[in-house]
Amino acid sequence: MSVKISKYPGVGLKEEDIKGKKVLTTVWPCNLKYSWSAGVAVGRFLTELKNGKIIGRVCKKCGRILIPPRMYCEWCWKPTDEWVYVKDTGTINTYAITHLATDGVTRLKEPMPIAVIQLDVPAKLPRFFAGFLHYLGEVKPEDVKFGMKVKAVWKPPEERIGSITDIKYFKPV
Amino acid sequence: MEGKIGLERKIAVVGVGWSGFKPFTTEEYRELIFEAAVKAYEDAGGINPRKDVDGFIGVAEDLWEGISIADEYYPDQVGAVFKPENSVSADGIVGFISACMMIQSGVWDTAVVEAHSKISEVLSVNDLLLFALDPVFNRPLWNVDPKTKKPVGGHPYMFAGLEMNRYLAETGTTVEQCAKVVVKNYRNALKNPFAAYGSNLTVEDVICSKVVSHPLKELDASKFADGCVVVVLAGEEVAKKYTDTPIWVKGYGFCSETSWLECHDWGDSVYTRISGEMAYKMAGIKNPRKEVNFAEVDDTFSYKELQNLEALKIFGRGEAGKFVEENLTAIDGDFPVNPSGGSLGQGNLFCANGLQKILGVVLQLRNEAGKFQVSKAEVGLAQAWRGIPTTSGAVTILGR
Amino acid sequence: MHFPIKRRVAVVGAGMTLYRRRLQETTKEMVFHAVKMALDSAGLTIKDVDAVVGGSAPDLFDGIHMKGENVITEAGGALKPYLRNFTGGTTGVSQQINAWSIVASGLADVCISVSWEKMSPCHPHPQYAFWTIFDRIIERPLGVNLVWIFALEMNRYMHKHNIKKEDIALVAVKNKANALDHPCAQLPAKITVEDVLNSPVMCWPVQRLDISPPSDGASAVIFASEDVAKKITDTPVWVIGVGRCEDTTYWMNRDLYFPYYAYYAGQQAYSMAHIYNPRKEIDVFEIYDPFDYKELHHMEGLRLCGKGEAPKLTREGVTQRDGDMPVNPSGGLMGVGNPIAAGGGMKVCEIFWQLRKEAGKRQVKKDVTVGLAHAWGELMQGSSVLIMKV
Amino acid sequence: MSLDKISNPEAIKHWTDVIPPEYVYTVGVAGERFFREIKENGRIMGTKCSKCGCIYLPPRIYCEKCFDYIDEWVDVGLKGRVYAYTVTYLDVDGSPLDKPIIFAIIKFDGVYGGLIHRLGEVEPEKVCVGMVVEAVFKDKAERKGSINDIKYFKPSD
Repeated sequence: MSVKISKYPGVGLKEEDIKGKKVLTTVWPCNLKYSWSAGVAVGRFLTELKNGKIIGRVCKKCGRILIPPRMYCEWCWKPTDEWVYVKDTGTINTYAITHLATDGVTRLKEPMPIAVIQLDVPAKLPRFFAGFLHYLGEVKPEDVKFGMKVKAVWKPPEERIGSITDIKYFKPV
Repeated sequence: MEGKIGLERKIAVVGVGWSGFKPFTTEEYRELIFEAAVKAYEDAGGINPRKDVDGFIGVAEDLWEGISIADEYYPDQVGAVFKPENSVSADGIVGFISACMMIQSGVWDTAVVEAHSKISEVLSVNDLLLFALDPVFNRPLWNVDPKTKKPVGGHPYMFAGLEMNRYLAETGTTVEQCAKVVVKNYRNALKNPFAAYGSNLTVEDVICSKVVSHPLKELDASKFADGCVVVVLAGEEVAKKYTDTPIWVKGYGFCSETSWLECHDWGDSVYTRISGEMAYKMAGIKNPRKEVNFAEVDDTFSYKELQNLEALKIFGRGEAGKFVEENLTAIDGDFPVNPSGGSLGQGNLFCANGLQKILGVVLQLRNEAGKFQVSKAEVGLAQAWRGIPTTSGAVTILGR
Repeated sequence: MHFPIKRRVAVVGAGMTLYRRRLQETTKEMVFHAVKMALDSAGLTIKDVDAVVGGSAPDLFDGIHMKGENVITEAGGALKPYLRNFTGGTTGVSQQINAWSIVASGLADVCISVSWEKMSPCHPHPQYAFWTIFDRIIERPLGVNLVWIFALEMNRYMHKHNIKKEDIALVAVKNKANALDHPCAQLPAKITVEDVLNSPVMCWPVQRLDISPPSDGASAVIFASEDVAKKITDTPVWVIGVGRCEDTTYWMNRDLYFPYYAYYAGQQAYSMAHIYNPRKEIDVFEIYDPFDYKELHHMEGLRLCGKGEAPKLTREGVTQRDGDMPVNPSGGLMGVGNPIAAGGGMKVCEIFWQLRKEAGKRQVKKDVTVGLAHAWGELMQGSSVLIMKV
Repeated sequence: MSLDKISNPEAIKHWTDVIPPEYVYTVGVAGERFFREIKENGRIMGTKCSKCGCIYLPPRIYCEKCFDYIDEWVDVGLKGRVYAYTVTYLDVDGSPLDKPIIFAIIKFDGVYGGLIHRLGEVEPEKVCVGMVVEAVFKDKAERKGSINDIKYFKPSD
């Protein structure tokens, strides 16, 4: 706001004005379909998830293991060098307890713990580690702790489709 | 803008790299970008982006990727982590110009521009084109089937049909002349090893192809391709460090016409005319037909090539069709247009079309175009349009 | 960054609409309101304008593909060079870098930079659009929600420095109270720390009053070259530093407790502005605060205090409007509203008004000559910084 | 470039998904009046700039040339001329339409802008640029305050 300006434009509306059709509206249910290439790195990652394994890529220059895998090391800016399987265990780097569903309005019946899992992989650069976001299970939300050791719980092989959700959740060990 | 445009600081293209240009690629798009970036950096004398590049410009449009905030997925594969970086949602040439302006304002010496297309991933391109329309006055002309959630009510290429109809009516250009553009560009593509759609067609093939939206036929519209182009730019003082064959940016311009399709000049390419005037002025070009040797102009639809050539004042209004018929715009003609095959021959790369044009011009100016090399390549022009239903375009003029 | 910058660039006008959960105006009309006000405040007409930069975040809010093309005429860009900058949440400030470079390079003398966001068309809730910012294959199938990643970051930050929620809530209390004096504010309120701690949990540790609201709104500023600026105003506000930086896409591979992206963006801007001690040399700050902890997080990243020390400064009242280092005197996104790109744009407007001493009831107590606007966004990975001086 | 590439066709993986939000757009301040006039009075109204006299259709709350607010409303009539037209044979998904749709841009005398709409009651071969056409409205009871309250434009004298 500037003292030189006395009036600011805009007509605020309430949800009832739109739902109750007090103002005219147009609607468009967008339903855009995509089929994204998983590519070399993530394609292999998904294949291995289906096999019940977690795979990463190694950059020999900085020594990091990149998970989720990618074909280039952003830090050294060179192609990564080889594939490596890692254990499906790790620690909780950070966590949160969600009460909200994906759409941002629906509230979950049961709050669900989620966490960034730092996989048990030697860290070569400070502040970088290998891991990903996933659910936590078989643990009460209030019992989740930083640094807690966790292990992946996999879906039975016949239910796996090559997706991040082939891991049901991580549970404390 | 009297007297305001000045390229005080000379800028050179010192490296170009590309990947894809195929109807379908198996890599993830970031892997595709990495591949193009490796080539571009090698082309620029083997620079290391982590050390030698001051800034990066990304070009992306969210829904062509299926990602909101496409910029998030930009830094890693070009080497931009923790480096100055910016993104524009515009044509590749506008991204190129943004980088030029950053260099000319003095903050960067070396810049990288990247644009890509992974259009094969978008299963509902036409729905998306409708999604770009004004939601109040234009889009409701289409209905959405409540069950399938699919819009119905006419192919969105009808906007190209309208434009073509008006252009033909205003200039007296014929559909045969438009078809000739298609024939020429597909043939040029046969000479271009990285063109996706090289083909030997006849004018009859084009005219007898299926009508999409009269007067627009199926073959008048370019087909899609995946691909990525990365360009490395450098200020004069550093350019020579990287390459012996710097290609100088002589002028640039970009322009948008209107956000109201109802007010758009459907017969003329006004945005191209204004961007062209801007670029010519900056480059000190008075007679483009004589002072520019060849051009890569937008040809996502056949008539666009003619319309754009006229807007760029390379040919008089209504004359482009005639000159194309006389083979003046062939590779060995007096004024080659789209010797690379253009978007028709190489495939429509959407946001990356502009950089694809720049790539074509740079290869010619360096005499590296092989079989599609034009005989005289001192000054070349690249122009691009953002596609239906937009009214934005950009031009850049490059020279040896 | 070696070449001397030749042309000085000033901000000469600013304008904004009301920020509301739902505005009746279409995107086009909103943008016109903001641009018109900015032009009027600068005493310029559309004929004086050489180029236009638009800035707006995801197309899925407005519900228009290539939405930059949807406001060309309204932004004043008809038949002119026009481009849309888009870097997610940082757009509101990163677009100013584009606009600045258009003038600094000599291409234009006057450039409009307008940011807008109309989030209300997206149903069932604008939050839903945020699902699409996540990795298409590795994250989206988990049903990710935007609040998740902030909760994860906030928790890590709190854990690392042993910070209490009570301290973080003070930011929400301060900003919402500051917004009481902002005529455009969407959620100004007098609240207490208890109100924040008792508000519904969204994703622990984030509660409702920790979050800024989704909004509709637009804001605009005008950039001018030195010649023009000196002609039309006695108090041009000079742009003296710009910076922008992005960290890796893989946020789940980084320790989230410290915002290195803000650190590097800040460093770029400080070095351009020849600022060595930002805490002492900059007088007023508008720091991106979509969540209350983010203000603290970014204060540390921008080197205004040591790691983990920001809560202490807040508790001591240093960041209040009458404090030694006022942060978000406007009310920030927490109070004024968060129409993503326009949220950043509002921060630039506020610094402009503060430096011109036009902020009325919101004017900070200390004398101000240098101000900083900061925006942050994307997958918790990018920052842009703009430093201005009167 | 990494040397690891996909060489086995069976290793090509795709992830198919949709972007699902739905959208409800307000028609805006100018749109509100415009569509209510169509719905209730069957009139097509534009706005006029009192400074330069330019009449805008679709109506706006501002004049783009003077860059100022405008609020004078004028009836532009129901008759206009075809400025450009096209006959569309395919549907959005590329399948053939049962009956081709004729789209046209219709310009009104003395008005800047116009309307994009369908043409009806005419064979595609008979349409030409410059042809005079007239708006055909839906029955009043069926009108909802949308551009579709105009069914189509038909040839007129």
